[in-house]
Amino acid sequence: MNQESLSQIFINACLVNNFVLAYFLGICPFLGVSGKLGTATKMGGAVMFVMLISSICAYGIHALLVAVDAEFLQLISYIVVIASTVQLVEMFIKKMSPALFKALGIFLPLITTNCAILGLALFQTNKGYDFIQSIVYALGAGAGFTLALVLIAGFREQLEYAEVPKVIRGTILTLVIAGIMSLTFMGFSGLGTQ
Amino acid sequence: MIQEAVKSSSNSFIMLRAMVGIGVLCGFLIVVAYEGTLPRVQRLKAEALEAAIFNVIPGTTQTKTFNWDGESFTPAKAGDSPLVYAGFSDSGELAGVAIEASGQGYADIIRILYGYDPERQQIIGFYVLESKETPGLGDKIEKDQHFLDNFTAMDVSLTDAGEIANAIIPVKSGAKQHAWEVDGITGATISSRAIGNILAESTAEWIPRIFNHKSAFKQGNQ
Amino acid sequence: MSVIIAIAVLGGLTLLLAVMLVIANKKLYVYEDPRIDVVEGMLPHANCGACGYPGCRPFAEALVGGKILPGKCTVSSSEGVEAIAEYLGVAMGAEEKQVARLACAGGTNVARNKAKYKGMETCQAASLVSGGGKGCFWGCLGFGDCEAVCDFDAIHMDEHGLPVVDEDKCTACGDCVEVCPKDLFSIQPINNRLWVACKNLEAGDEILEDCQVACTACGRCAMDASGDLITMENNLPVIHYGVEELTKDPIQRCPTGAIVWLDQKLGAIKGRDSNPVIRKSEREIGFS
Amino acid sequence: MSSGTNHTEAKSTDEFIKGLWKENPVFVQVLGMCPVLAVSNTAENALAMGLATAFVLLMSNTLVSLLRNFIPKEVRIASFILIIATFVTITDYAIQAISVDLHKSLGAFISLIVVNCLILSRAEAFASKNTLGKSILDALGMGLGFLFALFCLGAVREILGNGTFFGLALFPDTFQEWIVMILPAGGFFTLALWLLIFNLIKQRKEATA
Amino acid sequence: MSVQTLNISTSPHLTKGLSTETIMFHVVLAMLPMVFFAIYSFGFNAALVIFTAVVSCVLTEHVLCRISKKPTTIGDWSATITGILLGLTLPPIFPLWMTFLGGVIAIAMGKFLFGGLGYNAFNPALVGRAILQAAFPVAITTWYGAFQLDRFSTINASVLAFPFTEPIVDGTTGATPLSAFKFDGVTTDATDLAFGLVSGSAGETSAILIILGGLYLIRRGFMNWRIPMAILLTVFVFSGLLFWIDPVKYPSPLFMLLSGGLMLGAVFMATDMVASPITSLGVVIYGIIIGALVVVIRIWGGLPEGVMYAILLGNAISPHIDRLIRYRVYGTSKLQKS
Amino acid sequence: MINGLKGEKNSIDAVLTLHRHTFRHGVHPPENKEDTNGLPIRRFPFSPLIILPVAQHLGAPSKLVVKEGQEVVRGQLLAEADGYVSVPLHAPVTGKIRKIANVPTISGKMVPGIYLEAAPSSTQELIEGEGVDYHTATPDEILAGVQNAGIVGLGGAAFPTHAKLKIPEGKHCDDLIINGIECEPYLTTDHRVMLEQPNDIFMGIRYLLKSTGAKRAIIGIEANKQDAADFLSGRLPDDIPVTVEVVPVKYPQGAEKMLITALLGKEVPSGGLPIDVHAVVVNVATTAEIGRLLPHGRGIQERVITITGPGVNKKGNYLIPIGTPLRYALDQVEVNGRISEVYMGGPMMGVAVSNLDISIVKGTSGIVVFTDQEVSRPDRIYPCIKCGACVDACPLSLNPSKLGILAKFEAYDEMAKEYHLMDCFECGSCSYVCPSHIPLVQYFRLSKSIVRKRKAS
Repeated sequence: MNQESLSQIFINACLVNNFVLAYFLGICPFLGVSGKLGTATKMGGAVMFVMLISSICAYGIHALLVAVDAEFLQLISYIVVIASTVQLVEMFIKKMSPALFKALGIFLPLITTNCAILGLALFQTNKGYDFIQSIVYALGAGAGFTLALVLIAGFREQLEYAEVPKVIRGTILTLVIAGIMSLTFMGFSGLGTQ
Repeated sequence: MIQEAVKSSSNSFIMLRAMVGIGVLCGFLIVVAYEGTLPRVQRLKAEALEAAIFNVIPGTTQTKTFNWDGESFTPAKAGDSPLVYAGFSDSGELAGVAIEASGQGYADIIRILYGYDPERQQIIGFYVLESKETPGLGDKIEKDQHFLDNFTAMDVSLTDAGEIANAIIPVKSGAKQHAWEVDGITGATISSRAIGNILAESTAEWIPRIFNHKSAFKQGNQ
Repeated sequence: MSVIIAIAVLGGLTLLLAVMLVIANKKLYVYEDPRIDVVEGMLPHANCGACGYPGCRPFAEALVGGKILPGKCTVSSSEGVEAIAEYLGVAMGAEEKQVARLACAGGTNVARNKAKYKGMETCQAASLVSGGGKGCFWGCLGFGDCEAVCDFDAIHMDEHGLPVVDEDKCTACGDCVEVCPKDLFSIQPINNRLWVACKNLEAGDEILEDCQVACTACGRCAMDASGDLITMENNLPVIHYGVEELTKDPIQRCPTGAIVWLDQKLGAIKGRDSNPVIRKSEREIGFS
Repeated sequence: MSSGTNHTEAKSTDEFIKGLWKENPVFVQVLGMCPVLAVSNTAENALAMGLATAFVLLMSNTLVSLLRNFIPKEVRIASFILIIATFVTITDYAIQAISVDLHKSLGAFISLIVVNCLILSRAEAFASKNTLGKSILDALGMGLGFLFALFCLGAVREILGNGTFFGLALFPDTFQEWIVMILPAGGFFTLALWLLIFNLIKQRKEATA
Repeated sequence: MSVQTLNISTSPHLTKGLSTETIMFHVVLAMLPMVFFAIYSFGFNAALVIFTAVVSCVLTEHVLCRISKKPTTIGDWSATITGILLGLTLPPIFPLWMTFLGGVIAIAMGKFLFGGLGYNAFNPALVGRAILQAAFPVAITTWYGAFQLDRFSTINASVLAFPFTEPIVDGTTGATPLSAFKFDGVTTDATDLAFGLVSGSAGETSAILIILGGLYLIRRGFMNWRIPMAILLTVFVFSGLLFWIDPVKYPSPLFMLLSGGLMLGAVFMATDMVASPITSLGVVIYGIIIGALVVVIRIWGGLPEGVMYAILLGNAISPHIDRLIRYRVYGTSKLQKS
Repeated sequence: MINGLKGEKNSIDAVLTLHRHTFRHGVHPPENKEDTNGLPIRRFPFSPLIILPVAQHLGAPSKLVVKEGQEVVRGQLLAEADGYVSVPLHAPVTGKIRKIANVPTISGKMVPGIYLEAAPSSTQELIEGEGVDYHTATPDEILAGVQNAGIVGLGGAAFPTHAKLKIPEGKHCDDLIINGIECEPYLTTDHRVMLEQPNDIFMGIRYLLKSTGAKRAIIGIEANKQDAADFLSGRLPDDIPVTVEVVPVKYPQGAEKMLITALLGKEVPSGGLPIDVHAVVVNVATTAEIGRLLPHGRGIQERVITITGPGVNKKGNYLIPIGTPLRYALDQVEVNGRISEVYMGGPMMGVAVSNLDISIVKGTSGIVVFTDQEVSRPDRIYPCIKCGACVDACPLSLNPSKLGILAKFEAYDEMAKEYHLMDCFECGSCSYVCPSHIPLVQYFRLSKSIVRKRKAS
């Protein structure tokens, strides 16, 4: 059992231990999709949604595995369930909104291999969160991911039109900005200890 | 159209076959790996825990795990929680009780283990099980000898009413005057305070309980 | 025991998911012609837009849809076009190689600037400021917008500030045509080697003060050309390609060298009667 | 005939070499960033993580290549993930059995090897289309390339951030550690630095070529 | 007849005659009193730190321009400003080698990587300081008491620490008013704060000189007064509200305003034109966000001071503010899009 | 109903923004008008050779009705209007047509035109035509009269005035605004016209009121021409509803949209015309010309321009025949030293001249001459530091800073779509205030031309 209050869980997941900037989870989509603000927001939304789903899935599966005493299957069951759920969602979007599918392009399947999703599932189990706590944790982590993505996308969109040295353009610049943002988010550490 | 339909139905079968086949194969492989490593993993884990307990209760050579069922301490069975660990000396004397506690640190939750000697009514040892505090700063709570010295003889004696006489309080570096104060670390004020707060909270809950039932541990060893 | 549990759990899970995926695969499947991917893979990925489509993928879609012939891709090698045509089973629709041609010869050594332009150093910007200050309103401004816009490294500015097109590299994408504010570029079949390198609509020898190689509309080329090959329109000769076979005759008596023969190796060849241009340095800016 | 075998041999070494340098998964393809950044704070962690990843990559590439004709296209991703997850679980237990401390310091990132894009992308892009031998070579090359990259990061971060290399002190006691290097931000900066070095080398090569 | 040459160029043919260089130079001027006061109160130590910061910034800028084969841009004073600001935000006995490193980082990473002046997404000086803070957390929180007697006769050993070695502090160190409050609940007298009779970063101590410098720039029209105004008002109102709720637990708003780097940050750092929004409403929102973050971090966060982080976060948000807050274009209704 | 609501909203807007009698933003360039604003209008000598481009207006070029070698009398029709958006051209001098050929223009382009040799001994008497009596004429007859007189906007735009006065079907005009702002530095043309031709102005207003059906006329004058405002206020005729309003000095208040906002508190919708807010704006010199020419049925053959600037010795306001070559005009006013820049129009929006062989046309409101010493164009361009000076200067509240950066990186479509590029009328306020000396106006002019080109193709 974990005693953390819901607000503390949310602030922790969103700001203090931001999944991208402090835990390095979900870096691939973070580097790939943060170029345009519109895509970043959509991606953020998609990740948050998938996080919520996988958090719920993980909670259920964990309960199941504990019941049959097969906790050693935790990782493989999590990833399989999450991956298939995401694939379902992907097919659904492709069918329902080809425009959205095109915008997110190849990154929808990449959500499957987004460490943030699996990381969330593993962490919530490790921390022993109950159902409500898990959901708040997923929302916080998703919000934090979106926040980081959107903030960086703002910069990258602005820096499209800047005299950035050619070798630095793209990934390197994004990494540097992410580093500075990561330092900046350190300002939030300790929130809630006082 | 018809051709396509036929093709996809056979496809479905292949898909099912492949997925289930791989699933079964994987399950088998995992179980083999799990069963194969389990004894050693458990032994290593137990050793690590034991080492931690030895660390916080000086003079311990063997340990026993107890479970608080709400009224009394009983030897723990698998799956029980919360747990405390009793340490016994060579001669079978109760050397102390190790208690786990956790709380919000600077970066994330800090999990600690501390040793309590019911006879002397003191905290006699302290060990950080898990922390993500800033390296070089916050992680001094694990390494800083001056800080660790706080916990070699920290007063947690009880009043007659069964409450802790002087709650543990963190003070700033160098200002420690009483045995129940936690002297902070320069530059890592937050982390060291967090430890003080975690201890204060945990001791208030556990120390009276353990003190009042200390006989249970002694009996438990028999 | 745990072996059985594990196999049961995983087998069950995978079975469940496989069933879900099978159903989803049927219900939610979106068809896309696989040939589009294949054709796109065969295209050069220059995304230059010369074919009239915004990029290679839309062009591939159009190809598969039968809306256009593969020969419209000017960047592909002929083998590439053939391969696509073969794959799709259509005619090639191949065309004669085309290149961009510049209708001006007024480099800094022969053409004069009347005023000194100050500001953004692009032709497009300069042309908006009193035409750019060049003595000949129609002439090349020489800031090299065409050089900058060319994706194929086919245009380079020479020492007199005139763009030179590399016929081998040019894909006739038309970017230079679009970017030139003086409309000096046009896309021409490579064998149209008889060429009027001037757009000055004025007549008479006065214009030579502004540019020594301008067309003075004397009309000799039209006289010397066989048949109706060349006619004079708006004080400029117009060559009607395809009417007659092209020869070097019309260029011979041109006094300024405004009409030239473009040799693949030697570049522009002037007629024997044209005044030679000796000057190498830039002409002084200004007017009397 | 003999020239033919020579030819294939040359190709096989290519599969191996490309992962190390030309198509280095981290520096060129920018794949699998999460563990690269997260567990590269010491050289030791980096090495362990790199080995674990390389092992999973090798095993999963092998199995995927073996099963490539058995798996239909529609469920290939799901199947690959299953296979990868299996080997990750195995690796996880193996590391636990080797050292609890190491397992603790690598944390959840062992489990997260499952979602390392590198492994999935090799399974999908290479192993599912190539023979066993080639897949193994590819996995070895890519795995070592990944290991190399992780090690590059880990070494820089540990030396600057802690003043040590594989836990051995390199400098006198008075050395001032650059703590930022072992913080998350340092991971970003170090990776950026290595990428910059790689790009500059590439640029120079292109310029001379 | 002589040849006559006319120049042609695009309209307008008049300019106001103000240049970026002038603006930057006046910012330097406005900061000079703070520099002198820093030297006066902290002695040679502060002089060395500020001087090193400036030299390293200017040198880095020059070298980077050379490397990228562009004309040097040190003449526009922007590197000097970054250097002075960096120096002013460091403790007066900060080791020189770290200061130098900070200057290099500020210019190379905070400015050059982003494309140089005009494109820096963050305030370069703060980028430098943030990295220094993360790299050397102990050194950057080792404060030196103001007005020590030997400040003009000796140089603290910490300042002269050999490159890459740990600084050794001798003499008295002091706690900043903010950390004194946060960790020990001790408040400092407002007059002391206003006149700078306390310890802290070299340039942040004297609120009055900072305000005077700001007023000078505002008077000349080289600074957007709305930014410091919005930040300071927000801090005042927000912390005033908290103080009103519980005066024991929360510090007084005056203390919040005058202590720490708030004044320096609000007046000279948050006002970095490049990294702040462009419209009047935008900068007000920007200021309010920064002000609120300062209070949140100072009161509920783990750190005693949060101005640096608040401004960096403000910088991060400003592209979004510019996207959302725009002037209504003449002849369009507010709702109309594009 | 909807219109009423909209009007109300606009006036609420005006109250809220507290900008009554002026517009948002704008700049204050040095005025430099004192050299010529006290000098009365003087007649300029006739140039021996008059060079007349046939098209001196926006719209369809006029059609020539004379031949080479033909003798013409001052005021005689040379070219007739070809279509509705077109005006005729009249002979500015009595003389002989030497040749009909291309003539150079300010844009650098060569256009069809007439070389007219002035007869040296001629009395240069004007021929009289059939006048338009404003008492009896219908609005359409007045418009025809305006067109026949060849009148275009003399403020610089050279748009045929009758086409502007024509109220489109379904719209109506409430306010007639006479634009006496003249916000361009150096120019004093309108100022002098207001001081010296009050009767022509009021007569012009009579014609305009009748043709547009406006309920009132407002003469808008900037505070730096208080004498003209007082002068006109003292002579307001009783028979027409006309008032004089003085507005604070600010550039570019002379722009139609800005003036409407300043006087009426309304905003012309983006992409719309003044008539969309029930107003018509006519330049004061154009008004005077209508009042001068229409009663006599004459065509426009001369106009008032200010020739000034540091390079000119005999600065002044001159009544100059249209078609006078620039070279002749500059010789007459004795330009000193080496001139380096000559602008047609004022220094804020005027066009730099590349060739002295061009001539003064109907749309030329002034000539400003700079010498080497005066032109201190900053040679160094700094990157945009987002100081926001341009944002606070742009009268349209555009974001020139962002537009400039986008233009630099050739993101033209984004400029047009997201940042209202096409609304920009190139007043130059942004470039004027930019401390980084970024050629913003040039960027925008180029971007606009490219966007237009892309739209067309």
